[in-house]
Amino acid sequence: MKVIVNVSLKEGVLDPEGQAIKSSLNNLGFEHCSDVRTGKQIILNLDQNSETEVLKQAKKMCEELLVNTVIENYEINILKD
Amino acid sequence: MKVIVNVSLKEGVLDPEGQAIKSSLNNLGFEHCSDVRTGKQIILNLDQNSETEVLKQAKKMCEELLVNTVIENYEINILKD
Amino acid sequence: EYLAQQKSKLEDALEMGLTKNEYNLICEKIDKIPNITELGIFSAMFSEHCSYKSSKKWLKTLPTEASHVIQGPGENAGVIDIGENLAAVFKIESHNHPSFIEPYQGSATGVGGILRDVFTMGARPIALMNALRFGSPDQPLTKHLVSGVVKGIGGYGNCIGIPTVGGETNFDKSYDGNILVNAMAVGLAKKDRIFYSAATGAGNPVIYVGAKTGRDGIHGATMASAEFTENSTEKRPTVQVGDPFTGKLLLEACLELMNTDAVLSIQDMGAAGLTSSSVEMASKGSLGMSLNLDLVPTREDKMTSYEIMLSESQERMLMILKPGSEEKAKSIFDKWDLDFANIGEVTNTGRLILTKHGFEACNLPLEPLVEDAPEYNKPFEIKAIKKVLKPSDLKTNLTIIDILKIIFKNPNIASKKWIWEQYDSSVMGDTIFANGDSDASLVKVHGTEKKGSFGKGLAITTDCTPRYVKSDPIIGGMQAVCEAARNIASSGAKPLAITNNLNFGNPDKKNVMGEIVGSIKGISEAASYLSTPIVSGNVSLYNETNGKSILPTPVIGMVGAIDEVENSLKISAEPDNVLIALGQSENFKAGWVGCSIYQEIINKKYDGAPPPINLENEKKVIEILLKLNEQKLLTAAHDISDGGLLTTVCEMLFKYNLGLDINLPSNLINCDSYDPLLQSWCFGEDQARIIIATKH
Amino acid sequence: MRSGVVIFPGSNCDRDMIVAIRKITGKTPIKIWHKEYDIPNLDLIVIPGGFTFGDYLRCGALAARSPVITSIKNHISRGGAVLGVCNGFQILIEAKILPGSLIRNKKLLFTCRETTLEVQSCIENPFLSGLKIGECLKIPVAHNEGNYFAPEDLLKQLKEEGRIALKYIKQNDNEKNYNPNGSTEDIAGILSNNGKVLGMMPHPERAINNLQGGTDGLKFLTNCVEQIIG
Repeated sequence: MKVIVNVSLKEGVLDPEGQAIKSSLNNLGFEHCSDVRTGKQIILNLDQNSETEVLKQAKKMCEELLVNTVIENYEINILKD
Repeated sequence: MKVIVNVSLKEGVLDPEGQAIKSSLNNLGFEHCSDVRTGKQIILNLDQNSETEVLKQAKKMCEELLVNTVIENYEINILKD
Repeated sequence: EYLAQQKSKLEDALEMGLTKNEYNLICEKIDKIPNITELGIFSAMFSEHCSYKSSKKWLKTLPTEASHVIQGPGENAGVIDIGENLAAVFKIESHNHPSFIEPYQGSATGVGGILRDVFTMGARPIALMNALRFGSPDQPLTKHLVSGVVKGIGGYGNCIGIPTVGGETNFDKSYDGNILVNAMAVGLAKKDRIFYSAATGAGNPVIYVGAKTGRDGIHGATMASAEFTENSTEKRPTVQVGDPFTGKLLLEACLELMNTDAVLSIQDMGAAGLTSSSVEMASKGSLGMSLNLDLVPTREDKMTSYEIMLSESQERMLMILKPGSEEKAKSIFDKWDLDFANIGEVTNTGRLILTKHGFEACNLPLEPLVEDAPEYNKPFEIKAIKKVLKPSDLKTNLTIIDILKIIFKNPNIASKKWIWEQYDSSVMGDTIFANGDSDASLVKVHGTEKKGSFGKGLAITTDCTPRYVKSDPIIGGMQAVCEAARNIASSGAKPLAITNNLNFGNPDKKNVMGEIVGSIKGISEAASYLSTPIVSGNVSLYNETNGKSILPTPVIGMVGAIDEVENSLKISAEPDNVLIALGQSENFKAGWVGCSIYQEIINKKYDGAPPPINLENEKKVIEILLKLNEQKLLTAAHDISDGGLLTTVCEMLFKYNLGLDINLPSNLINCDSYDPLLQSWCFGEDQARIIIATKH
Repeated sequence: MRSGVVIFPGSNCDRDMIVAIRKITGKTPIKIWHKEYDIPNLDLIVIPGGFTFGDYLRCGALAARSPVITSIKNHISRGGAVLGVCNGFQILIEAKILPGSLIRNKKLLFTCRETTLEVQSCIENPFLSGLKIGECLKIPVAHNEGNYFAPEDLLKQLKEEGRIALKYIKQNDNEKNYNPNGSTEDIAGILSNNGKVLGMMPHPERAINNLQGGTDGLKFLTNCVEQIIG
């Protein structure tokens, strides 16, 4: 089963990459772009089929490794193919 | 209007980061994790309200700056809040 | 796999970059029609990158011997003796085409590849340099390529923990469609622990180590010398992806294994991956090799024998081990979390036999793959501008100060700090000079510290003046060697040996082939005279877009040695120093303005003959400098090159904000600032001159 | 002094730190492989710089899950001292031994250059106590993610508890970019609550002789050794 974890910076945490992308987009003529935030996407293949079990596992992985909970939020969504 | 751009490595392109995360997860006891792929998520605030216009702009931004089309794919989805 | 083992046709050969004659030669030499996999192996081995078919005839004329040379061209890297049972191992290689398509990965894999060429010889890499050439700076594409290449070099070098200590970055519109990324690595090994790639002993196990094989970079070798057309981007995704982390593990695992007696021979899987490594190892040992491709660790499924043999996945090595030592070797690679697979054995059949799914995917004699690669003698015409420009030919209303300001705004001379500050130049703790402290980068030889001295040092530089080579290939070739030797000497070290990266356009054009032949002639003459032989190198041809070739760019990478690094010389003069121009004639007549930066400022083009080379003076100025330095009489030294005497002097004064009172030659004293003769004294680019700073 | 240097896959400044410590103490620190659970009783453990696990996911994230971290935590609970330099500092943060986080340099570029550090007044600790408050040290940096970030409340706590050890400082007024990465309040290094663990981005082991950028690093490390032996 495929799980997608989206990791994004918490509000108030400086996002230098987002600011740099915003300014270069503006320089390229995209004035309508007022803000840019960057984040990570981690796509996991878990060899389990019970959705609750997969969700529990993914959550545990995020807390233990994938996310720096001091400055990052995360959301988990399971791909139903 | 908020737009989310998900950027991921093309099939077959080596993802060293994904492999390092996978082996670390396995060492932490998550044996069910058989593969990990990493990607970027870019959240754009565009001060426009016509959806087609926003989509066109976002696509142009991806081609010109946000995505390395040599080794990366991208998908654009618009957040309707 | 079924398709890969089908008989090939002429179209397949043409599609793989082989000519009709080459295809017929192959069929004749192996007296059968090769299948697709076999043809792919031939196309890689006969590519320009692996066979040097258009330049081999002339490369043979290069001097490669001297008492201090342990291993010349033909191995993964050159090896020279630097005393105290130590050897310097070094090479330069180009990743021009991949870096144009994907700048970050192209340059990163260039660094990874050149490092593997060095540590495959048993040497721990201790320094990285890079010679970069881009199109005109005002092009948006140039900005994108520069930032991508610099990030790629830093990304790989910094992560694997080897200091990037110097190099050069130049801009010229001739590189708009074809940038040049030449990476050089220098390593250190014990003189009696050098490893070579020739296979030994039939029956010995052939071991594959490192990352898994994927489909990246297939046709990298043939692409390396493929001319770019308008839609070169459709050659994607053939760009290899580098993983510096696995690179570091492979480096440590291989060096750890080479400390044991398990390794008989070893070769890096570079361009053409498993093909070039297996063929070269077997043919050098005049033996054979049989491999079972099912055992090759792959990261993508259903890979055919063709794809496995031509894949250019990075961070992989091929080794031949002493029978019985496989377990011990495997434990080292397990510790470093790397794949270790016994994929076959050495044979004495003189043939390369590959099996896949139990079928014979390839059965070729090795000899034609290496010996019968064509050696072309393409027609050439060496065109040299003979017109000698006199100072009075250049009229200007610019004063000396105006010109100086323009020179220091020239992207080829202005400070590149914004580039090299992105490189870790001090990791490993042995860097003495990096990026502009001195005319050459200088790295301490770890472990040679003695009482009262920090020990030996290796000086490294890369040099080339393409505009000179364009005007006169022979003089341009000589000048590149002489400037490199002067730069090494100006850091206090003795010039020892050369690795060269010959970057040229399309050799099928007579004038381009003339540039190749001419510059090789010049390089040979200067290298023999200064006894700095060529011990390794690389050739990159077909650097051409829409019929326009790049400036001829034969880059000279040179290594020198100094016994005590405390006696090294930087370029910055100190307060109350006296500056002396060694090699500057007493009675000044005229400065050489032809083909100079100064001429380009005045005429907006270079059209005069380049400054002549007097090899005897070049040798003398180096000897005098080193003798003065031995007697500890010097504080600093700086070689006069682009921009002439005044530019060189300014570069010596910047660091400590110093000034200089200059006493002009008597015949210039009452000239005004516009006087062409005085300006030729300031900006003329006569060769064989070094400015020294001294208190005595 | 009994000292050890931890080596992870991807560490690349381990040898530099070993050379520096041997130059000061005359004894070679032991090498600690990242998979070792039990390590001998030591006075000082150093986690050197590098790109452990390729800096993948987050700098130090994967290394912070290696077995050796447990033995380092035991060493700390026994009162042992730990110095984390550059990547070592990132690992100490990911292992939650030191608070806050290290994010990408403000200018998004790797930067390798000289910086000047100012010793701050801080709690009793075996790293800075022998140096004068306000003393300046010229020590080089070489990193991509050295931008120390502490939320408001943590910053207040660090100040109150005197745990900010080192700050980047300008040598003259017109030196604009004295701070190489844009860290909160120019922080270059912080201490744990018992003062026994110091994490710092600059590399003292790269400033140990006059031929290569000065000896302030030697002064810093020598002082650490003297304080630890006590």
